[in-house]
Amino acid sequence: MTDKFLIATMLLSPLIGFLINGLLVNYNNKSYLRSGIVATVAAAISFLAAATLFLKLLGVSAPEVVKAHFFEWINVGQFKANAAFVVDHISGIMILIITGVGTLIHLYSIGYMSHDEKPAKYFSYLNLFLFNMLILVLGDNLLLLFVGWEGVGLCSYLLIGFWFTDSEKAKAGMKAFVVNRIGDAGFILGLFLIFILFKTVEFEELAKLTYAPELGWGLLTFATMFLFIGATGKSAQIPLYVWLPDAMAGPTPVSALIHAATMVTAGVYMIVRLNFMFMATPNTMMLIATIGALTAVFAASIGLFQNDIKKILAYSTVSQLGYMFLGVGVGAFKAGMFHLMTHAFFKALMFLGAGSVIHGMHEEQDVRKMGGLSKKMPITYLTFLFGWLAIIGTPLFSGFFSKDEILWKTFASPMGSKFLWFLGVLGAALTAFYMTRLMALTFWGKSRVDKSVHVHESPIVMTLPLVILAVLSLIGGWVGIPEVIGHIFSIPNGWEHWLSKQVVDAAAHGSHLEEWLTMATSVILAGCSAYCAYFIYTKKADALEKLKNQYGKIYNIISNKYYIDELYQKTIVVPLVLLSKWFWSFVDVKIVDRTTYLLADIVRGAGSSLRLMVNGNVQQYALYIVAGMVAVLVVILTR
Amino acid sequence: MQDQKGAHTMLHVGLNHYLVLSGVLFSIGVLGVLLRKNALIILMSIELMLNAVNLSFVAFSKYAQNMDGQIMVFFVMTIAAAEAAVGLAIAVAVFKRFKEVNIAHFENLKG
Amino acid sequence: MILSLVTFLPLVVGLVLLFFKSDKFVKIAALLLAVAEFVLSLALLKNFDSTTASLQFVEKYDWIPQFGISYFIGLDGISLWLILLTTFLTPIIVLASWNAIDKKIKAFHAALFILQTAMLGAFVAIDSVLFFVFWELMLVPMFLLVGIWGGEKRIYAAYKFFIYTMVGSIFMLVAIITLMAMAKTQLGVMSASLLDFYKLQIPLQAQHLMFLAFALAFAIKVPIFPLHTWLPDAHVQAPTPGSVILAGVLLKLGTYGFIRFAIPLFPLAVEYFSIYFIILGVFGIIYGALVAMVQPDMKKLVAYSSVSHLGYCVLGIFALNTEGVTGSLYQMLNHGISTGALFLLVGMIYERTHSREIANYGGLAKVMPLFAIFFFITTLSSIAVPGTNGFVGEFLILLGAFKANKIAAALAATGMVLGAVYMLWMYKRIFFGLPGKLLTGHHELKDLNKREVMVLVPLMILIFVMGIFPNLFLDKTKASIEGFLKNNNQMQVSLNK
Amino acid sequence: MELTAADILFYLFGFVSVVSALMVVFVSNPIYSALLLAVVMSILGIFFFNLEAHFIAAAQVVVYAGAVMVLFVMVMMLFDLKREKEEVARFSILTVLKIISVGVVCGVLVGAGAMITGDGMGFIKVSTTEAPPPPSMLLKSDINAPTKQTTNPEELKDEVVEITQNPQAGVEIFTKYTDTQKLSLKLFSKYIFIFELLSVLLLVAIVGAVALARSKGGTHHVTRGS
Amino acid sequence: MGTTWLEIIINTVKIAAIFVIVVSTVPLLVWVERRGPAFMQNRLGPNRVGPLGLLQLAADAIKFIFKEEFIPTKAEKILYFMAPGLTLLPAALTFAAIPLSTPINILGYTFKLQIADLNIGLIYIFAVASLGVYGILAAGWSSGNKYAMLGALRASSQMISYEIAMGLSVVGVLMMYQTFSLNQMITEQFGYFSFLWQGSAVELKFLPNWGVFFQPLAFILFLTATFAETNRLPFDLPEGEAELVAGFHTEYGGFKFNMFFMGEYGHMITSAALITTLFFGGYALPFISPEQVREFWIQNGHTLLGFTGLSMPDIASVLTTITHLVVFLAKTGFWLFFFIWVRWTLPRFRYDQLMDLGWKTLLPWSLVNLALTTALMYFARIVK
Repeated sequence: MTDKFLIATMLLSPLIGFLINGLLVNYNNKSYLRSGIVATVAAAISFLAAATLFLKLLGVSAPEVVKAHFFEWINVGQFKANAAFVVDHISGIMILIITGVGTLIHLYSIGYMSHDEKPAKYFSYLNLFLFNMLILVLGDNLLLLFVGWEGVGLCSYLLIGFWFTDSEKAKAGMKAFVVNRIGDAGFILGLFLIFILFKTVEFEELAKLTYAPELGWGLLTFATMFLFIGATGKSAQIPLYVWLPDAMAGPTPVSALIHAATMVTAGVYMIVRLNFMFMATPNTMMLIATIGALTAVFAASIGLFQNDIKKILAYSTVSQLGYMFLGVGVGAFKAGMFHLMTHAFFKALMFLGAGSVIHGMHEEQDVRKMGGLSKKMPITYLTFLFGWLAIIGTPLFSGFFSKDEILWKTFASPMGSKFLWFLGVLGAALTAFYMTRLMALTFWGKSRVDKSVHVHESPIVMTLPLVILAVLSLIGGWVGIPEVIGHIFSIPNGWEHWLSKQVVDAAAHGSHLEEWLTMATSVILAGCSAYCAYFIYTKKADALEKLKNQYGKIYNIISNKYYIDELYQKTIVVPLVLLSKWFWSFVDVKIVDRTTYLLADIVRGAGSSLRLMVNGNVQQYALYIVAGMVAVLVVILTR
Repeated sequence: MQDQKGAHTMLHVGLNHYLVLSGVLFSIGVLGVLLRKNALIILMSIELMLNAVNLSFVAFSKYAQNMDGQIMVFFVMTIAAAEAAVGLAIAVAVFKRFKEVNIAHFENLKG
Repeated sequence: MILSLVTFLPLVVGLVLLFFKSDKFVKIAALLLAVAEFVLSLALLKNFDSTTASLQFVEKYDWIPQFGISYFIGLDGISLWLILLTTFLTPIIVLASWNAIDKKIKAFHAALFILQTAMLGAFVAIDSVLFFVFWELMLVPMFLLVGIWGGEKRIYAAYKFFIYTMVGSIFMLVAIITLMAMAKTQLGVMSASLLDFYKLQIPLQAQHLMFLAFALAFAIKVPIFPLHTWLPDAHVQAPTPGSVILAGVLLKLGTYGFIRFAIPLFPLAVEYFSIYFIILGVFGIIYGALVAMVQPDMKKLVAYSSVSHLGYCVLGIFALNTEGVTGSLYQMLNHGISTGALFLLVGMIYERTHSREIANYGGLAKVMPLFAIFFFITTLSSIAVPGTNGFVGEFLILLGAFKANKIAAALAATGMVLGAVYMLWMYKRIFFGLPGKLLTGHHELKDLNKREVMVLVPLMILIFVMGIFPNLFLDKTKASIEGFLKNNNQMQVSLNK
Repeated sequence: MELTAADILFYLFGFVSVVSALMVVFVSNPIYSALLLAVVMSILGIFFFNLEAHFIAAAQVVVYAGAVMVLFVMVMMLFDLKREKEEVARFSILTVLKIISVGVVCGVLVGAGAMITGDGMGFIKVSTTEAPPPPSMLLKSDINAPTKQTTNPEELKDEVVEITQNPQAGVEIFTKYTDTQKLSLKLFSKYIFIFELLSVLLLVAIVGAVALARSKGGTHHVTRGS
Repeated sequence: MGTTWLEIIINTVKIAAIFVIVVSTVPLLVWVERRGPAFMQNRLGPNRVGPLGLLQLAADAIKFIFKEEFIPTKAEKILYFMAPGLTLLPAALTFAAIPLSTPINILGYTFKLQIADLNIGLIYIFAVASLGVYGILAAGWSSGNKYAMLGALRASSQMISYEIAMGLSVVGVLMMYQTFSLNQMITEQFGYFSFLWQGSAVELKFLPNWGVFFQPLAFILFLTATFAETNRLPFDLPEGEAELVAGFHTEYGGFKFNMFFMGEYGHMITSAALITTLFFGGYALPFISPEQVREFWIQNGHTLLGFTGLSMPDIASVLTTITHLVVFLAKTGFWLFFFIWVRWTLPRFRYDQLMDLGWKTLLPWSLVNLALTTALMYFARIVK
């Protein structure tokens, strides 16, 4: 089984699944089963291929990189980009996550989409998404990465706007695509800058070059800056995160796959992939770190008072991504990557859990109308519990290890700073609070479910992926146990070792004591906030009311997402539309058209004024002749 | 032709005198055309202008010793005659219609 | 001999068609002959040798010897694909206008084929006067197409289009004549062929003026920002086939003219004016996109979108580097296909509902899913999503532009975003959401029939093929574009000394 | 050199012609202006005579004074035009403009006329001797008339031969012709085509005049209701 | 035009002399006019006043002078008075160009018996003749009388149309003599009838070398045209007594009427002189050229003028001039008589017949004559 064939199967099986579902399966047939199975099988095949490739890399004597060159895509002038795919240590992990979680989600969505009219279309889009994501991850040059990048954006547009009959959902889809596109525009400029500087866009060749660290605002800093703008667009960071909460309009498995596990992490992957370049531009790194931290805290604060279960999870994703960028920003690429993996597991778990809750509650998403589901949906409750424990960072769970690693690195790394660490810890606390609020409102406490709805546990096909993911979110963390703990139980930090060849982190210096201390503070803080959230939401529901009317104003601001959407609407969208209306009605019609008519009017005007001269009076004609003669004579004689 | 004689040169009739005379007659003709209201008078003024031109032609023909001048006069005459005939015919037609030959009536030809 | 055959076969066909009796027979014959023409042009492609930059299939006969005007036609990398685009689009148009055109069918097909000859002639003509003849000849059938079979204000639009282009081309004629005169003084013999013009040493001042003369004629045709107002009117009023051919090929003549005539002939002027045209190009992109956003009428929206797309082409050309020029040449082909497809689609829906107002559409995807998919693919191509042909073109242009002028490229990149905005917004308003006024009032809208699918499928395939395998097309043009640029900067260098 | 008779006559007739020309324009009764114009034309005939253009002088009198002016007088008499109320348009800005422009024209023409020196300031090519027409044009009778009185054809023959060889001989013969003969020689050699054309012109004028004048309606109000 | 004062004096004398001759012959003609037809119609005619009525003319003249100057009310004053002058002036002027006799050279100074030897003699005569129309028109119109106006119009249109016929008929003759100057024509007509036919000479001894024998057709046309030109009888419609009373000069009486008559007769004399000069050899004796006459007088001239003591050649030239003058007067006298003779024999033409004759017969025939002479001169290379 040559590498080329393996990569080809991994890549093309989702594409084939897409084609089968898209074209062959009759469009509006109801049998979700047939199209679901086709899609899941395609995903599973690509997972197996990914796994074998990963194993190829594992062995001591294994090649570092598995490469497959298909054809030369664009070769114009100095620019050369060919359709070649590479599996190395970084993309190895990524393909495992994508195909693994992807397959689970495909399995899950068979159940979820059981009573939808067009399951075939849904599954074809899902497969197309997998195909694009794989291209993004496996591309051996920036351009191919960009192709995947936009492809993924397109699929998210299709999937978000899946139920297009409702114009709100369609609008959310468009919003997602446009915001992504803004990010992509930034990305492509970054790409050009890199091409200008290094005359190549291949990762291999870029890696070989040596980069002198550029302290000021040189071209390289701009390049990395633009790339980061692309990343914010794709991974929903501060300026361009608005599309993610609206993206919840799509079906839940989509949110799970795209808006939790894979697509949003593309930005982090890109930065990790070009870590050598980002290291050379401290300014950009500092920018990334601050934005990461700010997003974490900001999103978390919004999450506090959201009532829609999926919105809460969406904001938690944004904040967790903030953490990843924080990690990457301070030079802890490996930690960022680690958090990315763990987050994929438990966030996907929670989304699917939420999905099964919604499925059970028959499309009810408002948390205030739930409660006490722990008894009615035991498996979902248990798996969700695992996710909850992982995300708030309880020790032993994956969340703890990855988040702590990032916090420690922000604290210790030269690029990090104490303030950023504090923000991180604050974010962690907030996360713990709103996640426990979520758990309390949905599973614990009195059941506020109204009579008509009779809650039922989701079928096995949905609960199985939940269980697997719960297990993964538990053991996921053990892969990269930080050295400070590991050396006690003599467990090597596999993650560090695995990535060390391709990713060079900033050297963090700090004693073991400090590490323990930071770890302790974050855990304790998270624990307290979790407890008080539990206390408020299960025992003192009424106390909440009192709190609300006391700080009414602040509550309103936060619950309305700081009116960011309205702000964007006012400052960018409306003026743009006005400008174009002005352009069209005024500039186009008035100025440009009028000038052309001006020409015609001049001619007509001249014509009519001359017409008056000819009024039949013969003597006037004679006078004109004589006057003409006089003029000529005068001209000649006075010349 | 240039007389090298004394003061009398001005008086001895040369090409200049004839040209001056023709110029004067021509201007009178133009004046007639412009000022008079009667169509016939205008036609006559035109004839006068043509004659003034003939005079200058002949004067040049003599002083330049070249017969072309006279030939031109010959042609101008025939054309003048034709023109007069047609002009008068029009005047007659206008007179029949308007009972007077004022130039104003020619405006109806404006069309 | 083959090139003249390819150029003048449509003319013969057009005239022959006039003598057929039954309309049905005319349509079938037209289709078959158009396909035959396309196959013939493929022969050109087959034995085109892509290594040399020099002209191929050259034919040169004396036409008006005393002025040195000769019937001098030839082909190189640049004009090869444009010719194939023309011959490729014509059969599609004939098929598309199967029942769109109901009156005077014979005349329509005749005009269409004569137009095709004129366009092919313009692409192959190397002699400037011959080029001018074909350039003017093109106007007449287009005028008829818009004037007779157009919409309500077709006369106005036809006139505006005609006079606009005519005024521009007058200055070009003056420039050609001065060049011929210069050829007489500098080369001894008066000649109108382009190759001789290349040898001329034109003084700086003259270069500026003549370049502007040529540029004006081509700017109107492209159209570049201030001179574009004829395009929306012409497109809105033109019948579907008319606007497809207009957008598909006629606009390309402007940019082709720049590459073939304006830039190589006056390198110094190009060097001087290139920054202005880059600004105009970028402004065109943004202006076109913005104005397209607020258009109530579908066709007008697509018309302004082509202003924006061709803004990219102009940007690419005046970047004056291999990537830019290749990109703009590629963008010309893409625009021909994607905008052509868009017009065909709009035409099809117009055939059914006779209304172009976007407002009274909505929720069409549920009723006509196949149409929705085709429309979506075309939208993707026109937004330049990777994997479609649009992306390759735009990417190369932006790359070239970036090498020439960073800020302009940055601004042009916003064009990508704006493009997505107006196309997707239109797509949403038409296809998604609740069924609009039209659907409720209308009887059940039938989805695309077999003929319409046959019209669109080749275009869709081409969109993806050109997107994924651009090298098939680009390596044919590589040598000619290198030649074009080398000649350009070599002239610049030599004249600068 | 004191005044010759010709000079005196020139000034006399010049003055008379200018005065009568002015009266032609400004006299109120058109008949008198017609007659005065006839006088002017006859005076011009005399001037032509002075300028040795005898045939043209006679033609002038015959054609202009004799025929054209008679035509005018006849037409006026037919119309029975009496004194006109106001012959010159009332005084208006236009009239002033007209007078000024005529003044300028007259000034320029007179000035130019006076300034022209003998050689016509290069405007007119003064040819020393009129170029003789081609020998073929010289009628046989011309050749034998002045030089040789012999009537036998042989001598005449060599006369013709002589002229054809060296054109100079032709020139002296030519100078002995009267101006009328020179005029006719040139007219019928160089301008023959125009001469024929003029005949066509006259024909057209005649037909035109007749057609125009014969338009219906009488010249005077018909008392009897016809 | 002589440039010295002496010549100017001689010229004025010459003009006065010839004018007197013309004016004095007019009453003689009137007398002939009244006595001749009377003799033809076998009646007496005026014979009361003076012998054979000769003094009758003086009586008429005096009568005209003393008649009352009568001016019609509606007449145009100025034009009314100018009209007779306008008719008389051209008649007198035309006579200046006619050569009466050979030039006299006395005391070393040659003295031409002709006011102006113009080399355009003939056209000059036509030119001045054409001015005659003005007089008639002015008379007719200014007298304010409808009939006078009609008469004037008829007369002028008749004169103009016949002027053309006369002009064209003369062209044949001119082509033969190849000159306009009358003197030249007369010198052409000396001796006996001879011309060159294709280079070889042809002579007919029995005929004088007169124009009439070369151009008979031209002579007839010219004769009829002159009749019409002078409004003589067959064509005297303008004053046709029966219809228009006196035609254009009905309103004129007294001396003005007399001037009209003098104008008419002056015109007649000139026409007769023209006929003799053009067709009958002018003052030359048939068969005898003036040189021979001079020789004759040199031999026996002394007997007549011996007493004056002049040198022989002077006497001879005086005598030859006188003889030629007598010959000229005889010939012109004969043609004048012919005019009067025709007046009393032929009936008057109707106006349309008059016009038809003028335009439809005279004109075409003169063109034929013109064509004929051109053909003969060119093809047969006839040289006079």
